[in-house]
Amino acid sequence: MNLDFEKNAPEIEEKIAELTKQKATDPNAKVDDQIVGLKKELDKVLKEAYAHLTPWQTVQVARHPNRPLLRDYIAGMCGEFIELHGDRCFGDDKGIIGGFATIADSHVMIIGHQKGKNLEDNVKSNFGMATPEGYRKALRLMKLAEKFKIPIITFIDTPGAYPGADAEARGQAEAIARNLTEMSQLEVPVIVVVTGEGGSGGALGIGVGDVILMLSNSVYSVISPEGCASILWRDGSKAPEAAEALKITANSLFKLGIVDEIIPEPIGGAHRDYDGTLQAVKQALLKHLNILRRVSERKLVDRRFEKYCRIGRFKHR
Amino acid sequence: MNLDFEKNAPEIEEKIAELTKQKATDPNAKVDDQIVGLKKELDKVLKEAYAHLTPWQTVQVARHPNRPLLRDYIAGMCGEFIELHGDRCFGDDKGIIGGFATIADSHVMIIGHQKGKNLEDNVKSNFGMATPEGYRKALRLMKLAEKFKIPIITFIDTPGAYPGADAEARGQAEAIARNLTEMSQLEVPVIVVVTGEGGSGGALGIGVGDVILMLSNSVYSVISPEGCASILWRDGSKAPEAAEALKITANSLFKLGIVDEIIPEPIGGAHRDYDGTLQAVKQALLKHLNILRRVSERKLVDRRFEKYCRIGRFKHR
Amino acid sequence: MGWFRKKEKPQEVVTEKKDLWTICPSCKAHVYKDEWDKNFSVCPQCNFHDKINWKERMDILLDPGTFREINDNVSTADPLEFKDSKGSYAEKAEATKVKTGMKEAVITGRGKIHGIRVVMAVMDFRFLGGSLASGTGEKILLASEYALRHKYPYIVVSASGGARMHEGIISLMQMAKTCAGVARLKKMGIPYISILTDPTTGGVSASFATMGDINIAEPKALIGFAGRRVIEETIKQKLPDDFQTAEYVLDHGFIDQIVNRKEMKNFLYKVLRYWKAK
Amino acid sequence: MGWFRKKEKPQEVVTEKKDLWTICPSCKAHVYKDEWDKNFSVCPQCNFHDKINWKERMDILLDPGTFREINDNVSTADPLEFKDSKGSYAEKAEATKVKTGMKEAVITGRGKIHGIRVVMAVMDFRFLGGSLASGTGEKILLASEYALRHKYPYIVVSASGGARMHEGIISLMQMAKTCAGVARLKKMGIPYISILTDPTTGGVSASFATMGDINIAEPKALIGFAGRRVIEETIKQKLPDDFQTAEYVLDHGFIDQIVNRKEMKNFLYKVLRYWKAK
Ligand SMILES: [Zn+2]
Ligand SMILES: [Zn+2]
Repeated sequence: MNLDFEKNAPEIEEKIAELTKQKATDPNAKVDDQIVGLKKELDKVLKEAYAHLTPWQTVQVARHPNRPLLRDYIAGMCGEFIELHGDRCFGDDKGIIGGFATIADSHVMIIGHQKGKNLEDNVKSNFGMATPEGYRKALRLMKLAEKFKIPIITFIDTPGAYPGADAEARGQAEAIARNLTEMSQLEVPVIVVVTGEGGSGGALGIGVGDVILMLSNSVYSVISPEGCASILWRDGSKAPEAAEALKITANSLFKLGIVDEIIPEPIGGAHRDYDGTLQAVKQALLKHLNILRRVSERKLVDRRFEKYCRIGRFKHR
Repeated sequence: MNLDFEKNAPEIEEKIAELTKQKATDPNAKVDDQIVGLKKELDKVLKEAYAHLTPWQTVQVARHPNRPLLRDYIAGMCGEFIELHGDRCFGDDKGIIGGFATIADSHVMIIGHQKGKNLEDNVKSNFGMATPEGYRKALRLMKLAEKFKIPIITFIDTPGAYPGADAEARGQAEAIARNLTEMSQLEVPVIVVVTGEGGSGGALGIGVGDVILMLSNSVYSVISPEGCASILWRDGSKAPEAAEALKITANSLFKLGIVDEIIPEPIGGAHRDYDGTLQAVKQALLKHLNILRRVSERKLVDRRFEKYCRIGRFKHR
Repeated sequence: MGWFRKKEKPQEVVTEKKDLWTICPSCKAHVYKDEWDKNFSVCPQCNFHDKINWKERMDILLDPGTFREINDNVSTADPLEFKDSKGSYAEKAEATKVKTGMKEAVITGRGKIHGIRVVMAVMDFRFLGGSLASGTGEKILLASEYALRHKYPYIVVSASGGARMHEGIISLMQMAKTCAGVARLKKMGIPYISILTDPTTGGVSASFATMGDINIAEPKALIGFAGRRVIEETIKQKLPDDFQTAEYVLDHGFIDQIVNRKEMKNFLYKVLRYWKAK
Repeated sequence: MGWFRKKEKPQEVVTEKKDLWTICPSCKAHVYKDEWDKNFSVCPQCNFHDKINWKERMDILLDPGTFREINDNVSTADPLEFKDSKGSYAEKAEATKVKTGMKEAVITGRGKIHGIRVVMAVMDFRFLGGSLASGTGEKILLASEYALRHKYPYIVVSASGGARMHEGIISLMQMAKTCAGVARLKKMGIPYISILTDPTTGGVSASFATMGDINIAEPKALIGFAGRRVIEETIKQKLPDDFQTAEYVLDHGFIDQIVNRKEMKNFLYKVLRYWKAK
């Protein structure tokens, strides 16, 4: 997928790839200087392109099909991952996965949305739109983490909760509400990372935590820009305007006090540099795990409650 | 349904009904003495017939289609009944019903199996065989009772948990197991009354309590006599033998220490005298409510645990 | 039944003095306005439950003269300085305030139900579709905290299309905030009863409205998470008429009972008497 | 791999000295007995997991020499003095004891998994189909209480057709009794891991076996409540082949993972290291 604001970056990348290939077949090819030059140029182009993304452009980056997904983070960040399945009630959603994991020396429970890399996976996981079973599995694993006294890390990347008739029948609303209610009382640290799309209630359903982190090109919104535009502008094509108005970028949300820390992505976005992205997320998580580890259970719950109390509390006459 | 061991009782009842009708149309009919005489005879016949029921005959009485069902008990015993629906997860089973109820001055939560009086109701309630949703609704209501700090009374009358493919898919085993686990820790009194058929795990799934009461002609068994006969005798028609061997009557179970009190049914069985039966159950419940009311929450749970620990604890070398 | 004020009932605009009839939106029956009002805006022909405003709801549920509003200073905020094609949210909110006489989409306070003290929050659909936003969430939370402090049962009557887009993420977070309040009631054993009226959807159904110890719905109320059109687009199929009705939701296990409006107060009273934990 | 004793492996009756092959019951492959044994009675061709006895299970899961049995005095009881057409339960139980060298269908004790102390209960299908009865229930409960006292994780390996009819209601009540033990572990934060092997059905699936903090199953294990024939009679339909397999149950949300026998010990070790509550 090409992003138009990236200007000639894809062409430069192509050229670099070509020269690198040439070098590989003919080690004597005199292309090193050219490659170095092109890389410098690419950096410059990308830096400029990403320095002033509009919110709508950010949405495109956040939804980029090559953006790292939860299983990429796990593979790159975690020493081990023991996936745990099922909601103990109806099924095992593929749109939310979870399990025990180690990050450096820390034992944690990782839970998050899982989009697919290809159509087949996307069909299985409903394009990362979770069903009630997904939210109920998530809650079960959180309760397990609480019993085992290990921190919980949730990864948010979803267009929203799955809007299917069966999901409604089995209580999509109840499942999300239950999570919001129970997560507020969890007696272990909960760190939330928004890595791509933070789609409304479907995101928040695993997103109540002590610390909310956000990748610099991710978004988080009460409604998709398209949805908002079609309701308030009566014109879905006004999504860029809606994206602007809704203040859905990491910077805006940081200013609004919703996000506690922005994790900067490598030059050119997370989809260009998995390793750089994963390392940045890993370091941020380790930092906050270390801080939260020292807070007592009681204080964690109290502080989390106060944190959410403050959101939308304004002075009135 | 005629029970052969009742001998000529149905004929006498018919005659009494006839004479009573005659009297109603012709107030001067000289039938009073005859009616009194017949009633005496009926009492004698029934007393004899029910004095020495075999276990298999008791099974027939326990399954009698005219036996009072949970809604009969509620209508006759309770000042009010506020039915509460749903498992908050998948559905609302009609095979287990429940809600707030008053018995005399006591506020309680009543939960129990509900067979149907006719085919239509029986189809709705699977002939009193509950689905996972039924057990999950039951548990939800028990937790509500615990929050409201009111005693729980469960009524058992089921051939067993519903053995359908869908019930398996949605975790019949898990639902029952969850109830056994959670009921052992409920911090309010739990009184269990077996009013008809106590069918295996489907009965026990709402049957863990502080006091277990049993109507004198009800049964309670690990497996149906037919099922046991077809496995161990390799012949379903040996159900009478199996019923005998399984020790499933109230008397046997009292001797085994499983049942704490037997509630005697009126002469000729519960299906002959609803009011007498309901009053007997009501008085027994009020008595035990009154006793359990004085026990602290902690002690209730401890005692309940010890009660179940003792079952099947025998001296070994 | 002197608790009505006509000006608070926009669906019955009196155009002329002789306009004495209400036409039921459901069965099209012509009903004397007076009869309609006396019947709590419920159609006597088909039991259609019309939307009512917060004042009417309080009057129906609470003992006369017992309602005391709390946190009436909380008003809309405009954290995003939101503007759409039709103008600014601030202006829209202001106009709504003038029209409704309310400062936010919910009114909270304490009162009595046949003598039992309760804390009530009543959403009003007239105020921007009863949408959940900073002020709404704040009041619903503050009321639950009030209930917690005083150990009074908490009753919320929902009527909402969901989160208010104009306050963006702040609106979304009110779902978590209100649920955090509910969690504290649960933990401390304070009853929380949720009454779902037409409509209770989106972010409100996915937060406090479905979390009652007891969930009650009015007949035929629309209750669901996603909108019908979105679902139909997703599954490429027409949905049945009863989809997302209170009756449907009851059948799927999420509602304890459907209660007629005129029986609601007694139902609440009866249920609250079972709470012995105080 | 010297932990086998042939006499404890009835499915491999050695009829002649030269009978060196095991025929896989699933894929009919001929496998050298030695290879079969070294592979933990798992078919190297099709991954069929054969039933194994308690000793084999303990040897697979526990560090060598660490197992210490507890409550080995608990034996079958005959509270009903049960007799059927084929004779008395007492005689049947006695014969089973002689045949298996066990006193009940479960063996309990403590041991270590790569150094981590645990309490184990292992059911043995050879003993009256691994049925749950007074002695089984008592040992499973006592082991959970032992785990509770010592704050050791509790691991139960199920292999059972369900409750034992011959002890009637006493057997049924063991479901409640064992679950009461599980509830106390939950309350005190002690991990409880349930391993479901072929078969885990009836009263065992409907009690402790499905209540693990983590439920693990062996591949293809039969797991369910009601019997296939009963269900087919109820719904008047043939059930699909995979019905009530571990894979089916995983898909329906009741199992955390299906783990191969040879990886089970490491899996347990890895999982137990996440328990920080001690
Ligand atoms: Zn009408
Ligand atoms: Zn094989």
